[in-house]
Amino acid sequence: MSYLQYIFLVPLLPLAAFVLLGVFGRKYFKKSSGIIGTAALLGSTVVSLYTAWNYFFVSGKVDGVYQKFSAFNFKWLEFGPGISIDMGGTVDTISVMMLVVVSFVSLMVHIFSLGYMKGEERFPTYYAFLGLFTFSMLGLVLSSNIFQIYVFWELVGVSSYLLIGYYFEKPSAVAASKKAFIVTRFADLGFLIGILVLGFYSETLDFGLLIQRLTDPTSTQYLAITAGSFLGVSALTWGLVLVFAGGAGKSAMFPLHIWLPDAMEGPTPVSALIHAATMVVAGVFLVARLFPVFQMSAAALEIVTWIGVSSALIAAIIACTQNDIKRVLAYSTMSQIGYMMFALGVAGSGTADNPGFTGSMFHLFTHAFFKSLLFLAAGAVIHMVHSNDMRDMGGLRRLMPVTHLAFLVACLAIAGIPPFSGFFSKEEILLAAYESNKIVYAIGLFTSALTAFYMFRLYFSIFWNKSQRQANDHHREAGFSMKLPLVVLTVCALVAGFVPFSEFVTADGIPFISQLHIAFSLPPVTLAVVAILVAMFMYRKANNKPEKAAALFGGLYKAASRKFYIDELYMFVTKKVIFNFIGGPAAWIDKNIVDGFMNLLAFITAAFSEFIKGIQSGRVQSYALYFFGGVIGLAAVFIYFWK
Amino acid sequence: MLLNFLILMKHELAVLAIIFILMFLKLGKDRSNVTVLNMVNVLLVINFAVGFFWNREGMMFNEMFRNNPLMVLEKNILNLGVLIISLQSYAWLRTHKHVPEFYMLLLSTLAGMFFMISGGNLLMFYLGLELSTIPLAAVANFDLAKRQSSEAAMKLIISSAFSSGLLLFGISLLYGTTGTLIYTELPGVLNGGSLQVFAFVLILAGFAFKISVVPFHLWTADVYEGAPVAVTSFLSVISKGAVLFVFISVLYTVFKPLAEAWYNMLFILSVLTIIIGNLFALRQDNFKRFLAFSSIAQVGFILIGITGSSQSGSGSVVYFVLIYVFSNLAAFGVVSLVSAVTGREGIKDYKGFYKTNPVLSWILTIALFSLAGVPPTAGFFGKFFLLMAGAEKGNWILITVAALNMVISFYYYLRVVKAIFMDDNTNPIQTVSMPLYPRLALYLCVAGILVVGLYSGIYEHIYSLSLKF
Amino acid sequence: MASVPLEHILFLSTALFFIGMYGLFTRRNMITMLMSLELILNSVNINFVAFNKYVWPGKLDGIFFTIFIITIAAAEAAVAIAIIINLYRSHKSIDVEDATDLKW
Amino acid sequence: MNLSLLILLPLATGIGLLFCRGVKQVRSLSLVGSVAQLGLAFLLLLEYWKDRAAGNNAKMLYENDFTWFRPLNIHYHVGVDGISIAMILLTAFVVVAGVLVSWTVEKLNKEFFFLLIFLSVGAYGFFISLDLFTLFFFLEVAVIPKFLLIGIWGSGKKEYSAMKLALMLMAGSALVFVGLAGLYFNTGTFDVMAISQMKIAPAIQKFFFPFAFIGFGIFTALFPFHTWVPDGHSSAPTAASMFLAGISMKLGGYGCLRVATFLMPDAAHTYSWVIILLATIAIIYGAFATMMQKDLKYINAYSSVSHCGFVLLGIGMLTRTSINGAVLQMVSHGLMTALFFAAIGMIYSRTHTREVAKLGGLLKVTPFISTVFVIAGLASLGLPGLSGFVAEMTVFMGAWQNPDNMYRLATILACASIVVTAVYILRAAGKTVMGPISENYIKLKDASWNEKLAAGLLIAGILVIGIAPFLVFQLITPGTDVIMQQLAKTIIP
Amino acid sequence: MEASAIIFYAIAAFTLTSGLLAVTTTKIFRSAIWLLFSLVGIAALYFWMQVEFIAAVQIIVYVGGIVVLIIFSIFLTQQSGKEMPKASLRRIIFSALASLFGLGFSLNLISEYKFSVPAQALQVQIKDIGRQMLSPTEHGYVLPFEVVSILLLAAMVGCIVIAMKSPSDKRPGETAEPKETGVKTGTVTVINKPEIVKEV
Repeated sequence: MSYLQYIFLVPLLPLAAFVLLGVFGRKYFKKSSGIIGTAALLGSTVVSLYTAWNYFFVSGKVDGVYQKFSAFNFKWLEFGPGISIDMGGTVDTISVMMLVVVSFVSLMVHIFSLGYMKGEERFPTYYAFLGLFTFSMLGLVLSSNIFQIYVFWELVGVSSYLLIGYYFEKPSAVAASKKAFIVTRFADLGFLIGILVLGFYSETLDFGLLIQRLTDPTSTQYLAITAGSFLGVSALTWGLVLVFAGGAGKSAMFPLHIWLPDAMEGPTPVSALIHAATMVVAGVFLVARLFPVFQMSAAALEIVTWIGVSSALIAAIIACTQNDIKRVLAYSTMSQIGYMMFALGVAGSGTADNPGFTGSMFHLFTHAFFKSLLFLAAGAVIHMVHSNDMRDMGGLRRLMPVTHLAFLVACLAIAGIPPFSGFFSKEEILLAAYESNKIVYAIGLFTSALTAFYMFRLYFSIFWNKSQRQANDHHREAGFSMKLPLVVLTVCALVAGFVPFSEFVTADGIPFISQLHIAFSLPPVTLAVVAILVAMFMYRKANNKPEKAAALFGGLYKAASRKFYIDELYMFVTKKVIFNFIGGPAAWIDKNIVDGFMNLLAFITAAFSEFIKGIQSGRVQSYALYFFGGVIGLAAVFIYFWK
Repeated sequence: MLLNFLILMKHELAVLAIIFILMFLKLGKDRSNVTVLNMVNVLLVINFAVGFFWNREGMMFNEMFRNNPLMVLEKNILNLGVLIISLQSYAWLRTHKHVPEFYMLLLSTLAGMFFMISGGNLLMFYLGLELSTIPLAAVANFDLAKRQSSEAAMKLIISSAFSSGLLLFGISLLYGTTGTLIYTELPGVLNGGSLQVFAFVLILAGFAFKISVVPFHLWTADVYEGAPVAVTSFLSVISKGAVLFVFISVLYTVFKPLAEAWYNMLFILSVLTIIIGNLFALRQDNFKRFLAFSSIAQVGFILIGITGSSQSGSGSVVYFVLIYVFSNLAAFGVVSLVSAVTGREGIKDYKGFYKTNPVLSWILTIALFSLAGVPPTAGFFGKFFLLMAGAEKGNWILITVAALNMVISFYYYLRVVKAIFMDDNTNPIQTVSMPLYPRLALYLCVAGILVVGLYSGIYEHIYSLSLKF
Repeated sequence: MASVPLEHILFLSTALFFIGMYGLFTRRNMITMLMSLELILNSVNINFVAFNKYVWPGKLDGIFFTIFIITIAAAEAAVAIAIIINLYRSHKSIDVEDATDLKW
Repeated sequence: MNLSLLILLPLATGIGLLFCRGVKQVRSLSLVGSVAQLGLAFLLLLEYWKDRAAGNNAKMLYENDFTWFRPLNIHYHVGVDGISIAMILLTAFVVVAGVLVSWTVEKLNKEFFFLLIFLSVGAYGFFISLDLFTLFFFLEVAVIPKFLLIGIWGSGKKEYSAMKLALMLMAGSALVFVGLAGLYFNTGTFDVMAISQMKIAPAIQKFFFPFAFIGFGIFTALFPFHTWVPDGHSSAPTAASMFLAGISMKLGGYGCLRVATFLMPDAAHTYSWVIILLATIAIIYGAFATMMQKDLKYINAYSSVSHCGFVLLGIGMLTRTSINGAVLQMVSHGLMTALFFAAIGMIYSRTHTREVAKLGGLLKVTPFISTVFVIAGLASLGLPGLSGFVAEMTVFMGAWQNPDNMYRLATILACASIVVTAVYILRAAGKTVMGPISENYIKLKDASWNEKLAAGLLIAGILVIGIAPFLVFQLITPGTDVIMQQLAKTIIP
Repeated sequence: MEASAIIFYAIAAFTLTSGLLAVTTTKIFRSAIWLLFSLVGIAALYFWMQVEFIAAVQIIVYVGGIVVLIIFSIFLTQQSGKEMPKASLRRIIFSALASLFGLGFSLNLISEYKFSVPAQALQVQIKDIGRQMLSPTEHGYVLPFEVVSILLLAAMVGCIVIAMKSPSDKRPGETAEPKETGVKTGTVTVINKPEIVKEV
């Protein structure tokens, strides 16, 4: 496998960039750091594309089935016989697909940032962090070991923390970064325990072995893990659910999603890379990675499904009410990931040839392109208007045609209008849902309509709505370095849908041909179109219809615009409950009771010595008295009692 | 006969010789203090040196006088202590009116101790005890102008007379019940009858008084505080050590039949002593008084050692006394120097001492650490061996109590260290210049503190000697 | 002698002993305390003589012990009185209650 | 190689210091001395690897044994296995870093450096000694310098803290003494290896184990006896806090392992649930207590309580992996907490405050120091690639291997603490180095060469462990296996 | 026999009562006199026990030496007539209790103990007392004798140094007596001073 030996370069080049720029950047590469980072990324993109080509078209398929190869693998930390953390590179369909997506989008973002971040004081640091993130993300997708994935999982989290907090002087940015890290950390706790459970029962941490053992109903490990149960739920389900909790945290699924909107405090390209295309789909990737095991536990899949679908719906509803364009995009991201999740969920519980898995991966693929495109475009807009609020925008279509076009394409893609990429992937997902669970299907359908609505609400209020603005020196569309990625991604968003995805990525590696049924895809598309028209009707020109609509929905609108008060709930729990009812008491007890006890001992000793000082009265006669008392006492004791 | 006599009683005769030299010195034309002091110190050095040569075992005056290597060692230790004290009290005696008398009295007490150590007979023991007490009472009064000095002397003489009264009562009862006073005969005739136990308790009280065991300790602090520093250090180290030596041998040989009884008595007394000593030492401000109580606590530890089996017990006790000579005298040396020059004896006065007197501070600190039993000073080894000896009986309550009390004792020793190094003071003690003799003495002490512990030969030597009494 | 059992002599001495002790405890005048001490020592002497005479007539240990005790008592008394006089110089009193500067 | 060099070299350095004239000589000599220690430690490491590679499977290497006090059968017996070498390396690192950090100490600097070096004598001696007496000896040697260091050069209520620390540690060693005496009188020797060969009746073990374990536990902040940690650390001068948290808390952990657990395996099995209970309490409660602290040093001190809880947890779980983890955690915590204290010290020496609320935005003016601070923070919240992660994960894995459900629960609670850790570390970092900067810090200077060197050294250590943990593992595992054999041959299954 | 018993009890009663009075009377001089009587009574007891030598020593040393010494010191330190300060009632009660308890305790023990009284009592000649006193051989007491003489020497020196009025303080009326006491001690010691010189 000649091409496999180069794969290690893919993560290592960004790492090298990180080390170089992190250590020497601010001294030597003040200006050139951007180029360095981009070059490194270019390298790893080329390698990953080369890998993908080789894998998918040359040598990946052995008698009709895509194999799983191990590019490299060494023991990093051996706990005991069989139980060890390995650092390995798995090459299979999803990992190669992710390699391409991650490196490509990251490259785009690198290029975009050249213009976007120009003149920043901590320019080298920025690129160093980007490099770190890309390295960790690539390592994550290559992981061959459940603990390895956890390692990179944490690294991804911390690099996202660093990048969100990039504008460290903005308290809001600091708070957001903290929130993002802590919330995901909390989820990772579940992941860790899940790893402990699965690892303990399957007696390995290696994905291949683990999947093999836990999917073979005859293996001792499988029997053990299904036999072992806690609170009446089998250990297998526990393990999977806990692992999924980690995934849900990273992918901002419903109860753990609160960090994602705030994460928009980071630089926009970062949001494009991390919080749209790559990191947030890590949860989906994790579930996909363990998909065979998930299939062994219906309960776990149920949970995945419902978490996914509810996140999709809630996010979509909230997105309709937000005014900060990046927040709107963030919620749409959340909702799209919800799609991917429930696609996986229904895929497992559905019939054997259910396209859910493929659909999910496909959607992940396309979504990466159009969502990062959306963000970059939004970034371009923000770069120009110096505001995130759509009410400050409007009528920009003449002013920035390229951006306008790109944004439009992306909106159409996400709205699922043929022939744009989003359409195809969404079709597969809805199909999968339809086949297995009608309710989910209905919700998915509704959500897609909502999606179309809020995306075009966004589009119109940015580029139409207000009267035309005139170009002047201050308002100019961004330079080449920012246009190029837009164009490239636009093209991707256009054509990505035509990739015959099901022939490459499937749950079991066996390709199949998925064909479109016009009849089936009619309702979603019509709904989408209707939604777009409604949006156009409401937002094409400045008017008071939105207010009316808002008034129409009343409480629902208010609740949605306040994100259903989930943040407030979290705030209450952390600030009030944990700090006041756990942390406070702990500190108080430590200061007053535990430490107080030590001081009390000292005090008692001192007090007692003060109390008995009267013995030493200075009167020689009482000394003699004590003396004699001692003698008689001793004699009496030892003559009469202590015989 | 005569030669044998001379060699056997070498230590005693040497001391007596010095006494008489001093007496004739006094009767002759009066010389300046400095010459007298030089002379005396030289004599003491000779005396100390002589102690190491031509030693022989033997008995004389039908067992009223015995001598053996252990006793020689003990006497040498005492000689060393006296030498150090005399060197240290140079600064104080330079201006004193009665230097020869001071030494005559001090040395006669030393002779008394030697007789007491060598005595094989309760009569000799009693005489030695008195000889080592009465002159001390007189010397305690040698700060003739200070009222505290005479108060201390009064307390010492009265309470010691009282204690010797009890001791005598005990001896008389013992005599009445056994009919003999000779150590070697007593064990055969002791039967542990209640009257004998009573007698024993009275005798024990006599010992306990001298080594200031609670509750027979009450005179200690007052006398130590009031008496001149030289006398205080003599009391706390020399006389205590001497009585301890006798105490061990008497307990291990003479009162062997009562072993079970005295073991438990010592158990109670040691716990009491450690605790009370510590509790009182906690809140002292006068340095001498503080050292008095700390030495009481030390005695408690020594008692624990004594409760151990004969060899390791006596070995560890003798060893500890040797260490104690060095550490305590180092502390007292600094105190006496400072009080002789500045007249300040409060621990408060020592605040910021390090800024003005770094060398003295370090010496004092090392001494205190050695008293507290911190490695690598010898005190650590001493305490460790004492406790190990005590632990041989497997009395873990005792050991635990002792070990935890070391923490309390730590507190007050560190309190002084804190005052020296950490507190700052508006008028610290001015820089004290060390005359030659005190400097020698102090360096000797520090060397001792560092060597005696780490060099194991010394302990092994003592241990090997301490089988026979 | 047969008419007087040894115990009675011992009772006498013991009584004297504790009388002396009582005096030592209660007398505030140092000289009288000294007297009490003398009583104590004398009672011990009686013990020794009596024991030696009636119980252990073999040797003269008790007798000699007595002699030495007497001598030492004299010396002790002398020194004590010297100290007391010196103390009187500084304190202008020989009441023990006045000589309690050193305490606690 | 002759292990006694590890004691003699610092000793010689210390004595040399006494004869130094002037600040320059003192500094340079102590730096040279400490660097020499580091070199020696590395030499030892290399030789160890060489000999192990050569197939030397002795339990202890480079043993050196001669009688010290014959009457009590006390020997001067030294020897090392992987665990002690790891500890020695840790000590050497921290010593060099400490010397570098306290480069600018002006007040009584000769005494200061002398005490630092002297402290290291105690630590080395403790880690290499295989005789309980020498072990105890060096344990106490290491106490007093701390008292002086804190009391003289400390800040805040230094006397109180110094006294408290000295007394509690002394109480600890007093308990240890009782334990050792018990072992001695039931085996007739102080020699660790000899005792490990003997069979001590379980009843006796049960009686003396608490003494030894609690005694050493006090050193490593066992739950109810941890209160010296916050005060001591916060009042100590920077180098002293580094030593305290970096080295002397490890003395306790090492003692718990080498003396209590290794020599009294039956009792270890009996009491493991108590240990685990206390450890878990320490972890959780320490973490929550940390969350409420306002002072940077207090934050780190309390987090040390929580982190040393992991050590005890690992020991208490009594599985091979967990004990490996405990050792690893000792080393890693030693390094990272030292780094943290160094960073705090640098910040304090510039801003003259440790109040989190008063600080802010330092990243702008002092990027290096702030980065060090963040790295230390990330290390202690267990970021992969830094030492903390590896250690904690090992402990968790090992703990989870203990199939008892209660132990599982304890493990989960311990895991939960990593979230709380994240909370307080990020709060501290966010408030200190991030956020808007206040006017009066606007012209602070960034780290000087010595500070950079010190931080670099520690970070290097942390990274090595974090990136190549297998190195440390193959170092310590033989030692752990010996302990496991000991634990295996107990009466209680 | 009867007679001797009666004599004994008479002596005992006399000694005890005078001793008791010695420690209870409020006038110091009287108590000194009572002490004297009590000591004489003890001497009489010795006579009754036919140890004349001890009796003699008792009279010489105590009556002739110590009591005189005490009386002198009384004269030195205060006017003999005046009442002495009383001890606090609490102190008196406690002391009385302690002494009585102790008395009862020891009397009980002594009476319990069966002393084996041999048939014939010791007949002591002064000359063998003297011989043994200075013989270094079996039953010889020369060593204690020397020790005691050293003690006396030391005591004398000590008394002189302490009690001698130092030139610095000039208080009238105390010049002579301190020396006096010193000499007195001297007289006690003079008895056996020559022997020391002879022996050494």
